[in-house]
Amino acid sequence: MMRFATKKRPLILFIIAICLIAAANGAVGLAEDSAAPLAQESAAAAGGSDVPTAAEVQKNLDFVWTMVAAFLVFFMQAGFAMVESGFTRAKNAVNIMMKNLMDFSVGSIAFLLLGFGLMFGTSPTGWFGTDGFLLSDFAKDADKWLYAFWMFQVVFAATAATIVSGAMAERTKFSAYLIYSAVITALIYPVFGSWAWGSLHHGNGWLEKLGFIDFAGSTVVHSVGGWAALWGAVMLGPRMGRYEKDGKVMAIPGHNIPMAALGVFILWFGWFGFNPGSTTAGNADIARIAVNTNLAAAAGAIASLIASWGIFRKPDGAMALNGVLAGLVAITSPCATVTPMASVYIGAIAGVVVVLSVLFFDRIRIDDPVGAISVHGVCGALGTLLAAVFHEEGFTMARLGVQALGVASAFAWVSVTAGFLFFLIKKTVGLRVSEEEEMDGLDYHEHGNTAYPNFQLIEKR
Amino acid sequence: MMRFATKKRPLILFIIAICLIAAANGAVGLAEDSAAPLAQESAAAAGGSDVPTAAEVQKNLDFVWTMVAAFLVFFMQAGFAMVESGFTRAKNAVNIMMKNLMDFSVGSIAFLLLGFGLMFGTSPTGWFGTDGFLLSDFAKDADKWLYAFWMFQVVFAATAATIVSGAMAERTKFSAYLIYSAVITALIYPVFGSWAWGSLHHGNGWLEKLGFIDFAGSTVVHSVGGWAALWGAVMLGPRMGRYEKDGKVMAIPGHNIPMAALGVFILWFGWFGFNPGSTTAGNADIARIAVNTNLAAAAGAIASLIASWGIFRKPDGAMALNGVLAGLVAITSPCATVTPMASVYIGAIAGVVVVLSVLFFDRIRIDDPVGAISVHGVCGALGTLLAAVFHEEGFTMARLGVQALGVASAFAWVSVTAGFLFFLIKKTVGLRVSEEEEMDGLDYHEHGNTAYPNFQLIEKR
Amino acid sequence: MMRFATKKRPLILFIIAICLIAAANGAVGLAEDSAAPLAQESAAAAGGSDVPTAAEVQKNLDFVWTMVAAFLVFFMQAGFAMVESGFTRAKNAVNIMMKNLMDFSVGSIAFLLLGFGLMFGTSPTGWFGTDGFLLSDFAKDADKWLYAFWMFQVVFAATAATIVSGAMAERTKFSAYLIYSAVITALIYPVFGSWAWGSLHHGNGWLEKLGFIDFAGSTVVHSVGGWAALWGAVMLGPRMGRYEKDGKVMAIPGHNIPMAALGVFILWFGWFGFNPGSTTAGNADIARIAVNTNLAAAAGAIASLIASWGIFRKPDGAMALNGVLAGLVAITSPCATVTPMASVYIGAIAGVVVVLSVLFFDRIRIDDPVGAISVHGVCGALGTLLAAVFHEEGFTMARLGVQALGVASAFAWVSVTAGFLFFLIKKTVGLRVSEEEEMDGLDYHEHGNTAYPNFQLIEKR
Amino acid sequence: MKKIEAIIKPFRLEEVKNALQEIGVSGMTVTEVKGFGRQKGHTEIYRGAEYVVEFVPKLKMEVTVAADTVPVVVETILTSARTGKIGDGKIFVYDVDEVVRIRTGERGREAL
Amino acid sequence: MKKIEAIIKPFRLEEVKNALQEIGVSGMTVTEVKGFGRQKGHTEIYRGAEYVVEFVPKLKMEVTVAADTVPVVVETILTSARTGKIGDGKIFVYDVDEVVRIRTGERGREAL
Amino acid sequence: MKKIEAIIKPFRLEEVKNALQEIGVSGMTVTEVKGFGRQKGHTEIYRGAEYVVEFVPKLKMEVTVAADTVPVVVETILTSARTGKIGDGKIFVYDVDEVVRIRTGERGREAL
Ligand SMILES: Nc1ncnc2c1ncn2[C@@H]1O[C@H](COP(=O)(O)OP(=O)(O)O)[C@@H](O)[C@H]1O
Ligand SMILES: Nc1ncnc2c1ncn2[C@@H]1O[C@H](COP(=O)(O)OP(=O)(O)O)[C@@H](O)[C@H]1O
Ligand SMILES: Nc1ncnc2c1ncn2[C@@H]1O[C@H](COP(=O)(O)OP(=O)(O)O)[C@@H](O)[C@H]1O
Repeated sequence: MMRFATKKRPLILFIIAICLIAAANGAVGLAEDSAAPLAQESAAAAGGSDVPTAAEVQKNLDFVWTMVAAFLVFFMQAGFAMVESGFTRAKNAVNIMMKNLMDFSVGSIAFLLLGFGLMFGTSPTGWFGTDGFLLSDFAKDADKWLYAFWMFQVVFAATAATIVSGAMAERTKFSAYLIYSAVITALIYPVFGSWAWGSLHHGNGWLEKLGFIDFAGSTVVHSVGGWAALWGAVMLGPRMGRYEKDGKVMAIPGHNIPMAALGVFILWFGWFGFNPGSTTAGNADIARIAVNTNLAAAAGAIASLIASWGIFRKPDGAMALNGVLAGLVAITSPCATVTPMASVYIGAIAGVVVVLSVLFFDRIRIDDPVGAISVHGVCGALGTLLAAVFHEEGFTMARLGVQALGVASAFAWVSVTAGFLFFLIKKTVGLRVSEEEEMDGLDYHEHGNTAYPNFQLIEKR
Repeated sequence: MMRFATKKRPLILFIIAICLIAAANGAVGLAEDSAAPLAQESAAAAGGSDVPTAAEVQKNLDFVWTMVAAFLVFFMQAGFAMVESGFTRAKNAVNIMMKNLMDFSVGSIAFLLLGFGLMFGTSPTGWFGTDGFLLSDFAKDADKWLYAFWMFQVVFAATAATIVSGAMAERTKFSAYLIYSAVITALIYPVFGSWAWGSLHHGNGWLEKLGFIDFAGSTVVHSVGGWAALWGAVMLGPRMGRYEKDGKVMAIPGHNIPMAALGVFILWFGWFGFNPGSTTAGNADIARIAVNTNLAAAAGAIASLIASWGIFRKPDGAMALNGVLAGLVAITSPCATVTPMASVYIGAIAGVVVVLSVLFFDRIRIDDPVGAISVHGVCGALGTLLAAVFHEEGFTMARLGVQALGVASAFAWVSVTAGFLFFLIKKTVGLRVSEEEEMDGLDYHEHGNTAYPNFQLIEKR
Repeated sequence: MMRFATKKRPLILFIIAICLIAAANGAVGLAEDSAAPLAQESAAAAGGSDVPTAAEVQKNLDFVWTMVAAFLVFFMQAGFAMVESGFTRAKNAVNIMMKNLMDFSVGSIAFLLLGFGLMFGTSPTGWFGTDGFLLSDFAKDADKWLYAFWMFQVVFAATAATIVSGAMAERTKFSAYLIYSAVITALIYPVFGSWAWGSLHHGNGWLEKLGFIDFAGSTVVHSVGGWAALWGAVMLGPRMGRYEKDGKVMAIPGHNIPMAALGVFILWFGWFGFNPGSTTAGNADIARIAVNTNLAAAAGAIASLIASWGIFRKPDGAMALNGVLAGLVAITSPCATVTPMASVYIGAIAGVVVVLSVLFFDRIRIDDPVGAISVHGVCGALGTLLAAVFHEEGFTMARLGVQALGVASAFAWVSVTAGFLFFLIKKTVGLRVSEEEEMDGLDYHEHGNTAYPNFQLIEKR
Repeated sequence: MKKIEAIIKPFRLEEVKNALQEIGVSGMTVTEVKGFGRQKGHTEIYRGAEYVVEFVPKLKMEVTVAADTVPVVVETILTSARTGKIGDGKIFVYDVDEVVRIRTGERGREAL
Repeated sequence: MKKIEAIIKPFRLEEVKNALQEIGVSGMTVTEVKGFGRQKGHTEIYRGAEYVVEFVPKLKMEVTVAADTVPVVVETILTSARTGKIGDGKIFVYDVDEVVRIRTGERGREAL
Repeated sequence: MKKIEAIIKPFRLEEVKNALQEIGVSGMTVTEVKGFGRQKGHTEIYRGAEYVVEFVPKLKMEVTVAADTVPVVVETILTSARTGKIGDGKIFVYDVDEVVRIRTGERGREAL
């Protein structure tokens, strides 16, 4: 305790600092919203004291629906944490929990400071937004919808970042992780997002103008995350002992499959906010989107189970879990513009593709502990293309072209920026932990913790 | 890897096949819904560009509420998976996760192909539906509500199937499981459902015409699942070492009680979608239904804790968990037609009954690892009867008679069909794994996986 | 089994008893709500058969939103259970699950019988409510909103009780726990609640009259729970081996950090019901409240990570988890009356304070296994004060004074009542288990169960 | 005094323990171990990659008995642990210099 | 050289370890084991069915020391591990032919 | 016959096992143990309080072999387990009176 004591004074100063900055900011606070009615009142209001119009009530319904959907998408963070940690080793479980907790926390602040503005601010060029940082648009428009929209967008932004952590698990420095997840949420994701979704608010991206369809983000969120994961995994290199000299691929089984399965259930649950919620309007369209989302996930699970059964002669549990996610990622783009039957096909195709993709990346020796590259990168691109193939208004070459352009531009943008980012980190703070740290596990060396102190673990590598 | 290579060609063909079928189906897709407005637009719409009427907004609210409730019910799948796996042994954990994942996936497709039509299609006879397969009603009615209703019903259908897996855990062949869970969702559950709920859509069942009350499915969902579980457990026989020759009952403790407890919390949470959601309308009635649901669950927990305390001299954790579920199952039928006080009594009675029922089935040597028969079968029937006993409009012998008839017909229908189904499977693919597989655990033999590779397990039986 | 047989007769009597009481109550049931329309009908109604007004639809929306929020808050119980059990030892995991399950169950009944009336009944004095027990207000007002309001309030009441269990974990008698959690939900929490929130229904508290701001309960729920936890921990004394004679503080690491992290994610998720839901109205205000809640949590995580990094030279996982909760608790009171920027500051301050507070209570040798006192007590008070400091209408000394008065009165009321309660229990049934029971673990001695029978545990203390 | 150490298949524990009790063995100590020998491990699949689990779960059972009772104890273990399949395990016998019961300090035969 | 093997109650580990350090024991190896003996296991209840947990958790502590120090080591363990209750455990002493330190290849006394 | 008991660093298991196979060792038994010795444990932090993990995870490997092969086996373990860092572990050699294969009842050399 004693050796701690000395270090507490700076903290007091830290708090005071926060207060001072805050004070300076106090004005902003005033300007921003000078009379938020206390909810009690507004509850009364809603109770009928003043008479709302149907349009107002619909607007309120849009708020409620969009918030509920945002909460469900937030909960996906728990799902990602469970899947990633379940698919990796016990000695890194604390580190993985911290990464999933911190990427969302750091991401929320980064999106507040920079991301949202870059993605949805007025975009003269069509290449990135230029205003609306720090939620400043409220002062301009005085429209409370801004908060609902921001809340829904921040949980999406954090998803892109968290995808990366899975592919880089068990060997990445915690500090490096914090840096790149901040950059992804502040720059890489929002800039691309502005191309495809900017017009949902004040922007107008060049890609959406061409008619690019990415309803809930197979490309904008998942491929972007997946391709960043790809370059991260490449730069890091595989985990020790994953690939032997003689070319043999050594499995490194995850430490808790039921935990991973719980994660997949949570993600499936959250996806009902991710896709139907992307209407950001409480209306009749949400139902078919939910049906499509569910059918694609189910078909994905079945298809990958069959595929793994065929290839490995056993219905591999972990592959079926990936199959669910593959179906969900693939339907994310087309979910509002295809029929339920088409959703079944899309999910089924993704379910098979993800199995082949996982095997492929293993063969080219890119080590992705959770399959993030295959699930989010590959199936995200796949779904974006299938959105054209299965479009309910029929297939057109033109539409496919635009979709392909979107897919390609996402890959290009992320490869350049993320590639450069990881390179920079590698040359500065360093990207990968030492061999000893990797062997002992990141929990001890990075956090000084142990995930399961009461359990006798099997000590091997 | 090499020996896999050869087996990948068929998969490519498989994908192409999917695409071809899909193409053939493309037309359907077109016909089905030729202009789903992109959500962005409709969001704008909701924003006020055109003025909605109050009735339209209410309809939208019904969509939102029904979808949210459906998502909560979906999440119950995670709860069932946690409870079942927590109450069984570590060596079968992967298998149980896979079963819970696949029964929902297979069930979703089976309900799309057959189940929904049989349950809610026009029913000339009153005994089963005859149209509306593959969501074809949309072409007819062009009413988007179909999707909302289908989504809500599919999560119910999957619940019935998943109940069965608990009672048959730790000794059932995975392939056999896939078959019977498909049949239950495609035939056994929907046909009975059409008797009691058909008129919610295009059908009109003979049972509901008599005034049978089963608001959210104590009988339709839970008893049906429970009785199927009963016959499954009977056909399978007990797990090795569960009952000794000398008549002694040997406990086989579940491997992770906190996991089971988490499952119960998730189920309780999901039940707030199951019961209040069954209004499929966002109105003032949902509140009392939620209150009733909560009070019955609480009373069930307390009653079973007291009961186990009295019988075993210790407040048995696992029993209290069953008590919560017993209360929830029992209130599912009467939740909309009894007072909160009555709900307390119903929950309390169910809480005691489930304890006695678990002991009873152990005595007659029917091995039910998670207590599914007692919780869903017995308490489902109990709740359906208590719906008459505690009806807020007062008790009438007539009403009790109808309820009893419903309970009996459920038991009869399921006993015949499920009994026959399991018999058939037993004679063909086989229902039970070999002694060796059961001893080593299903995870290794069925899936070639291990649930907890980093943990030192206690190897005994 | 045989020795059980004898003990089952009383249970049959028990059930009959329940039925008789119920019968006696049957009339009540009738009176209470003599014609709850079956939901099917009302669904039809909502479908448009009669035309609702916009005001009616808004009211329905308020029902839907308030119920959804209540369900999310309920789910927090699972979060508390995971955090508490993850932060404690494997040998007490069943006991902790049971406590978290039973405090909600017992609490629900206690709040029905007593709590709600004391908190929201007509309060002539302004010090406690005097009617509305057993949901009797419905007979008076015939307003179904009562049920929605009650449902939302009961999940809050249970939260206060469950907070206590964390600080008293691993050494409290199960029977003692049941008693005090009932008393807290029936008396201690509701009486204070009536001072600050009574006017939300029929009451009018002296504190709210003075303009006390506690939007969602930093003080009413969290501080009350936290201060009760403080006195509980003081009366119990530390766990064996926690503090050595020579003054050294011995860590007793929690047995499952990923489980604790999952719990924190669930709590964060549930808090979106806790804060935005406290509008109990589906309107535009919920969005900014959600944004504020999220930003405070994120800032709390970052700040406590930095703080622990600074003090311990390592980013301590468990501390970051506490930081999230600290931010959430602190923003609970001001969430509707501060700007998003202010929420960042509030969360950041709480994140640092919680770290210092945990160290402080360790230094004065008050053993709080999960940090409940620091998170809920200290940060609850902190947030209530910061609500004045960062109020969007600007800081006024008067407002700070009222807030301080509220904080102080909460501390005073709880110290007196909870102190007395624990003293009484200690002198009667006893508060703490024997040394032997503590050493072997409460699971075996209190429940005769084991949480992880298939895992080789590390047996030490 | 002699220590008899038997490596057995986990699921035989009950049988062996009961058999030993019947011949009056007062106590024993059991450890979870992993074995490597003629009985080969098995191959598992994880996300497309195979891996061999070479070590087989076994139990090590240690019983210290008076020298003269060794033959009967060994015989008992042989019959109760045997399944006839590869991997049934081994019995090792070691010499023990001294035994002390911690509770009483008794030594030798009395300590067992 | 001799190996002293003590079966003790898990919660005595700290005391015994410290006591041995004080008399200059340089190293030891500890294993989680299950014991069976006079101290009977206990009965648990699970969903209405009882089951007996016959094996009691114990720790096995192995210390190899020079022959001449055996008496003092045994004495130290006796006093530090004893609670006086049934189940305190046993101490077994075995002869050790040879000891080698892997790092250095040193043998005998030097290796300890 | 002799029993060779080696306490090694967990991550050396593969190497040692393979090395032993190459010189024809037919079987072995491995146990998860905790070691205490020159290699000190480490300090962890948990919610602001530090605690020392004094015991280091090790593996105990037991191989029973014919007496004449002891030197080569020991040599093999020494070279394959050595990292040169403190904590590499120890090798202990004990005398074995008798070995029996449970499956066949074979004794002595045949039983190995
Ligand atoms: N030389 C040995 N030294 C120590 N333990 C051994 C030895 N040989 C075999 N064992 C143990 O005995 C177990 C069974 O031996 P194995 O050769 O697999 O079958 P069997 O007992 O039928 O010969 C092994 O798993 C291992 O734990
Ligand atoms: N004959 C034996 N051989 C090996 N271990 C034994 C033997 N007898 C007892 N033990 C070990 O010693 C422990 C304590 O012995 P027990 O008879 O229960 O109490 P006590 O040590 O007081 O006699 C047992 O749990 C078991 O692990
Ligand atoms: N006297 C001993 N008796 C039994 N085991 C020992 C003894 N000394 C050391 N060990 C075991 O050997 C391991 C390594 O010994 P240590 O002194 O840490 O390093 P080194 O092997 O380099 O001397 C210890 O962790 C412990 O398990």
